[in-house]
Amino acid sequence: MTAATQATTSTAAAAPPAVTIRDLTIVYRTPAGELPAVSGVDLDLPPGTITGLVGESGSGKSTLALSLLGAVQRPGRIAAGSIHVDGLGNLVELSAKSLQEARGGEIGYVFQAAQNSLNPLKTVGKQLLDLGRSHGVRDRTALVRSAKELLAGMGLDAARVLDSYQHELSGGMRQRVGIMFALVLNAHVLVLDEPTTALDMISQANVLKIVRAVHTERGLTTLLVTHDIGVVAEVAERIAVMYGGVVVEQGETADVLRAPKHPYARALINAIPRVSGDLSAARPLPGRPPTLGTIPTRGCVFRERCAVYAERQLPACVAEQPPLAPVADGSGRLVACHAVAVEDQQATGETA
Amino acid sequence: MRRTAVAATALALCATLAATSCSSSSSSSKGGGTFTAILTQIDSKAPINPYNQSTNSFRGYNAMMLGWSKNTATDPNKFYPAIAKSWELSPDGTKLTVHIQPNAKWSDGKPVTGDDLKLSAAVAYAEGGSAFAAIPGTAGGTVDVKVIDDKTVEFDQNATKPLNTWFANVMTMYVLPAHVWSAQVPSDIWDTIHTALTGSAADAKTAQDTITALGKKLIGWGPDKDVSAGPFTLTRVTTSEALLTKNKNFYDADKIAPSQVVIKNYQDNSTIVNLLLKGEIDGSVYVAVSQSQLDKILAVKGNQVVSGASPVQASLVFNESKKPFDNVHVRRGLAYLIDRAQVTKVGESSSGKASPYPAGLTAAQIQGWGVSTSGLNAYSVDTAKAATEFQQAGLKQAGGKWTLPDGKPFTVPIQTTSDFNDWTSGASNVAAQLQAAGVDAKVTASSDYATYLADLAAGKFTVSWWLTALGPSAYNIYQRLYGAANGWTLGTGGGVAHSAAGQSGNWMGEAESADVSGLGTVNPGELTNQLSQVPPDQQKQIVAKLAAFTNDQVPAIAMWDYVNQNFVNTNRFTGFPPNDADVLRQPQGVWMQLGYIKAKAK
Amino acid sequence: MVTAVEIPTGNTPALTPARRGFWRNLWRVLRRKPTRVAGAVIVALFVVMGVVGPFLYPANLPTDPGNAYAGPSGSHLLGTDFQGTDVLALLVTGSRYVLVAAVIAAACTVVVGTGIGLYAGYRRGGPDSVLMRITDFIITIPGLPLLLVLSTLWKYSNPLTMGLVLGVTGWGSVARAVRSQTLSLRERGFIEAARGLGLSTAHVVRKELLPNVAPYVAMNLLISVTVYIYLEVGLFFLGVLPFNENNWGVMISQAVQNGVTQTGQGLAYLLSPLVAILLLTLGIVLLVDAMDEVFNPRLRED
Amino acid sequence: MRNLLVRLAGHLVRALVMIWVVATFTFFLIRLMPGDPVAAQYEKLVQQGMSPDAARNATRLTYGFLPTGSGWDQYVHYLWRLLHFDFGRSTQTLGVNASAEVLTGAKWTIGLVLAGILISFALGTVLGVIAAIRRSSGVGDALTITGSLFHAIPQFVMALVLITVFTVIWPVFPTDGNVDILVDPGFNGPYVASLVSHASLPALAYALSMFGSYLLTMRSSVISVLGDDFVLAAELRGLTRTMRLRYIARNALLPLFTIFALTIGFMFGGAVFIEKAFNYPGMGITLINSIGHRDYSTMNATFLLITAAVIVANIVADLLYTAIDPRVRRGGEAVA
Repeated sequence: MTAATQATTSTAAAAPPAVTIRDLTIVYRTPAGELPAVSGVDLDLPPGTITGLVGESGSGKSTLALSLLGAVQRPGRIAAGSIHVDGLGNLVELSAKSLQEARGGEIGYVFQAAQNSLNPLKTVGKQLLDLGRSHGVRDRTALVRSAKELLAGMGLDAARVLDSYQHELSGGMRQRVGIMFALVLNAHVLVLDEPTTALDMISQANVLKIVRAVHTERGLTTLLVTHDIGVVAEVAERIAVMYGGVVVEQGETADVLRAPKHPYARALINAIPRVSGDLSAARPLPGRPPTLGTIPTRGCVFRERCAVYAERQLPACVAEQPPLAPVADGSGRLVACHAVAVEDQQATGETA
Repeated sequence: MRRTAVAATALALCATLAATSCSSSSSSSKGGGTFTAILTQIDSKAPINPYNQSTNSFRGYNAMMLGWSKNTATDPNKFYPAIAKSWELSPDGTKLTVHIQPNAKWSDGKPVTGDDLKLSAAVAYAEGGSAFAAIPGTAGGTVDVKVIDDKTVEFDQNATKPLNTWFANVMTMYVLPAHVWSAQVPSDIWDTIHTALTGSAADAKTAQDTITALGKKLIGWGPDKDVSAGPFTLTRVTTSEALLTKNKNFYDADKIAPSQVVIKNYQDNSTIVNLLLKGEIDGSVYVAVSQSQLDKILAVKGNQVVSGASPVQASLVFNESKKPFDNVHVRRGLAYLIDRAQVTKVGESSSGKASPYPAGLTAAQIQGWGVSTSGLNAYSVDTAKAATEFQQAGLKQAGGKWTLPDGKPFTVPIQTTSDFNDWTSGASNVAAQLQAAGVDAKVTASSDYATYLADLAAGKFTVSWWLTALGPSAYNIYQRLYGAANGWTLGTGGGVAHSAAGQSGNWMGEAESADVSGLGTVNPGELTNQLSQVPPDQQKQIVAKLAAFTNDQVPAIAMWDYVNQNFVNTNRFTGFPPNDADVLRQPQGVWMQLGYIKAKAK
Repeated sequence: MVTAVEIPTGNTPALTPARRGFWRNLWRVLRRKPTRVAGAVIVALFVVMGVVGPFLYPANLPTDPGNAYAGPSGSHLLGTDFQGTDVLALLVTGSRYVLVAAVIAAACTVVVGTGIGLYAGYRRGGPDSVLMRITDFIITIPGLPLLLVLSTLWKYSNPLTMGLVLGVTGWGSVARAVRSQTLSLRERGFIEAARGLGLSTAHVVRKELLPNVAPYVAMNLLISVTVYIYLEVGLFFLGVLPFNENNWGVMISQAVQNGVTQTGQGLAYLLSPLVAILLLTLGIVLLVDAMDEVFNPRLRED
Repeated sequence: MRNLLVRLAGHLVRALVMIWVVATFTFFLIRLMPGDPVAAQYEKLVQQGMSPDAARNATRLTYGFLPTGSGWDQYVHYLWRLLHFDFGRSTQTLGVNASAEVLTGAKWTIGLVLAGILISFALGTVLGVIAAIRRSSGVGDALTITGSLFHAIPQFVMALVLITVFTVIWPVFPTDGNVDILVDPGFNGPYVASLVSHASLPALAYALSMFGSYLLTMRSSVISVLGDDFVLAAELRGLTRTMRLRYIARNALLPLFTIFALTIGFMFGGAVFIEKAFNYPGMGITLINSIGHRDYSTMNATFLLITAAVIVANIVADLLYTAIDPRVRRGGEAVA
């Protein structure tokens, strides 16, 4: 298993934009008051990289992905923070009109449950034209041509696909159509939400290959949201692990996968049975992932399932959520864990 | 009112369509002479054929008879002239000579002739005119029709079995245009009729079958375009209205004021009442309304009631095959308990009058036949007398409740039908009154009239409503109580035979005869049958006897006499007949022919 | 090669929330809006009226023959009818027939419809197609005209027969809906899974299928009650039903036939049963609204 | 296209079987009815003042139009005639074809029902969309409750209310019938205006009693479509609001076709109430009259026609559904 991560910055296209998320908090209105789904998240998508965002369902990763398009669905709303995209500015402050233009324009989104992302009553071609009309594209022939190029590039019979309805396409084909829709208007930021879920192995591999290819060709900044660490390992240069609405660890994919620091990241990665390894070595994570209502409001969000806490019972874990801080090894990795911070201090203390 | 309503809603459309066409049509209908009437049934699918019960041939308007019956209580043979200007009946009553109106013309300009009458008689044989039965030896049947000249026709009755009703039955024959109908009737029809009446048994049978088949074919037929000898011709008909236009060729056209007549369908009581409340009806047939409706209707400008006696009475009849209702004391006791005035007030307040005596006759008939009321019991409410009667029947009173001799509760189910509101309301009032008097009465209703009649015929009732005193002829009146429904059927020899309760259509189940003090043993069925055969003075005696018998035996408790209540409106027309005029029992088309109804001076 | 690993997800289908704590849920949802509480109270009042009402007037109804078509007054709170009977008394005593017949009809519809739908959907194949053809027949044959004919055949002497006849003609759509729901549960593997575990048919039907169609059935029961009240009263209004006891339909029919709509006299007599029916409907509609939210969280407000 | 034809053929076979079943059922049911058409006619005539003799004569011919022979013979004969579209002769309008009797009424009923459906469909779907989109606001609540209430108000009550308001209190509409007899028939302004003004109230009664169910169905359908992924996908692709609403509306309308067919059946059945209340001479009135007169042929014909209308409505709805939904129209075979 290799992480193919040549971060080749495309020279042909304009420089890929950087995306900077700062202190982002997204809350949902519930009968029990407003509850945070994402709280105080800082995340950088360096230009031209593929960043993998992993976590269990309910970790807030999909909400975070939607916020990149300014499309958090009601009853949720962005309560605080900023999302800065080069060339667009702070998304949180954009007008509805500019947001609508940015979606599908500068920022492409490939949908989670890919199989249902198309209007079942219209052909792909018709929906393409709708897309063009919504974005004020004058030159329809050019639009269709670039769509066909994209589709052909992904190994599809472009003319036939454009004349098809959703139910006539297989899962893998639909996902490629989804990618076409995300990129046909020359988006530079691509958000992929669970792009491979519910696909068979071969389709998964194909889709990932395509993702990597278009990312490179078109010079994109890509965020790949998934619960599947294997997928991240395959395509992403960077990885961010989310739990309970906060990013708990962030860094180079290879580093994190080799030596996860945060107890949750560790548990997550240990839960993967290795192809070559011993099955019994794979240990599932105990307990249930938190939901909106059960995220601890004070202290570390992971505390209740944390093996380290269970062992060491640090008072800080109960008192406050640890900040996402650089670890001492200088790898640029960020981890949000009191225990790690203590170890680091001890380590620096020892070396000092 | 209604015209303005239509115009108001039409306004918006007119503005966009053509203003001229709108105004022209409303002026055409104004004209001054549209008379709006109500008839019981209009059916746009029906043929213009007076013999069909759903017909677009309306008596007195575009359907004419030889004469118009005055429907007098005692003499059914009194007629006003119609197509027949005059007539002579031979002293033995078997030969009738009819003289056609000299000016009578069909609406297409052809004169009405003797041939028209002859063909009309032939159609009557096929379709079932009362005096025209193609069966040999029928009592009161016509045996021949002779055209004496263009305007004179002679009718002959079966001289061996003459009936006093024959004359009236011939006079009520519909007159049809021969030049329209003859294509539908075989040219040898009269040969067939004669064969049917006088031929050998086998030939007669064949001839009768031919005539029956012809009748079946003719009944659904009618000309496409109306040809009428009456004051109006049919212009068009919708499912709820018919439009008739004045026939300029009518022999008395001068008397006819309206230039057109709109006849509304009496489909539904509330619709009619609505129209009356809007003052849109110039002349109605009998309409049943509640007292509050009546008050409202009469408050509308121009609305008036013209009323006369009607030979119809609503009675509660007993199923005497059920115990204890076979006991005359029970029936009398119940009669003493019911306040008929109150029942009438609840059931038929405006167009009913409480019957003064339960005697099978309406108040008007009692008067008309000269029945002495001194001998009649009015059965005024009297709980003491009721108790005496009940006790005589062996009923017992316990805790205010009457029970049967064996101690079981004495229950009186009163059968009614949801179809008739007056009966239903009346029945619930009777039940309430009886309950108050300690008799366990309740109302049960059949879903519709057809079911009701079937329930009655099957004896599935105890006490039920029944129309009695249906005149005008005396035979008809008592035939309702002592006819087939009570077991008396006409035998072959002209006499009657009585069959037991539950057999041969006997659902009232009365005994064949009863002893009545002062009258002796009376067989009411036989007496009734005699009424059709004897001359008027003898009829009077029989009627008196039957009235006394009925009053004593109480096979039915008469609740109310219907009042023939015609609503008229004097805003557009005047000159309506006075109250109690005999013409009230004919449609308004006949009123006009007889010189009533004049356009109001503007 | 990518090794697909599913993080254990707590993704449960939104199918089963009704199974636990239905009453608690209902109460919670009811409390959310005062209108819903009002609905429940209205329905409860009518139930009490139907049960207790007739006992309040054991003997003859108070009647005042000289005072027909009276308006509301101290002595007659809702006025009097065409023969001076107290309308309130008529209304109260007449409630039982209407309510009992409608409830029986609704129960009949729901029981027959659910039974047939479940069985057809569960068994599939031959029994399914036979039952569905019968269902089609029931749905296709025009209900009201059928009732019109039946009304001449039957003696609707008591609410039981009335209810049964109404119910027998109306179960078609419930059966069809329950069947398709059963089929879709099948598709989701519910049944196969349960049978794979060696559970008996009865168990599968009772524990797996029934609870899942229960919400639909329960709401249908309530809605059917209103539908049948109307049908019943409508038949009386048309005047095609024979009647043996006083009920709301007879009141309306008599009021209309006595010309209340034209004269306006005795309006209270006509309006009382109409308003009673509308009020009951409103109550049921509000209650169904609440049940809808309990059963279909998707419709739940944010 | 082939798909469509196969579907149509299947429908037709099933429709024929259903019509046979209903024909058989009604044939025997109707013969179980108590009451004898002649007796009913006779008593009605007598009640109208005809003398018993005349009434007896007048009803004599009716016997000639009553079926004879054993029940089985009658049934076979009846089916044989049905094959030739011969519904027998009416005994109510003696000697006239029952089919003519029924078709005359049907023409008016169909007009009303269509008008009612169009109005209620337009009103119901538009309000349903609003109720769905505003479902968490007072407007949405009010619309939903109104829809449920109107859905629940029976047709005859609606008719009574409309009659009282618009013909008694504020008399702007005619009360009865289908057209003013005094207006010359034909395609001219006054005649059309008269038709419209007569049909307005009954059509409104249909519409008001029907739009509730369209509203409620549309509302839940829209809510369900709003939760569909493609709606969010469309938003995330930056489709304009109008475009998205169009997507939603078209998808949400699909389930309405099913209830559309049911509605038509319901309306034909309910014609009895509305036509009776407005005295509008449609099939409902024909049916009531034929039952009252025990006019077996007409009753049978009416039943069959209503059934056929329901079946045809179902077929049309299904075909429309097929035409609109590509998943049905173009089968499920994938491209590659």
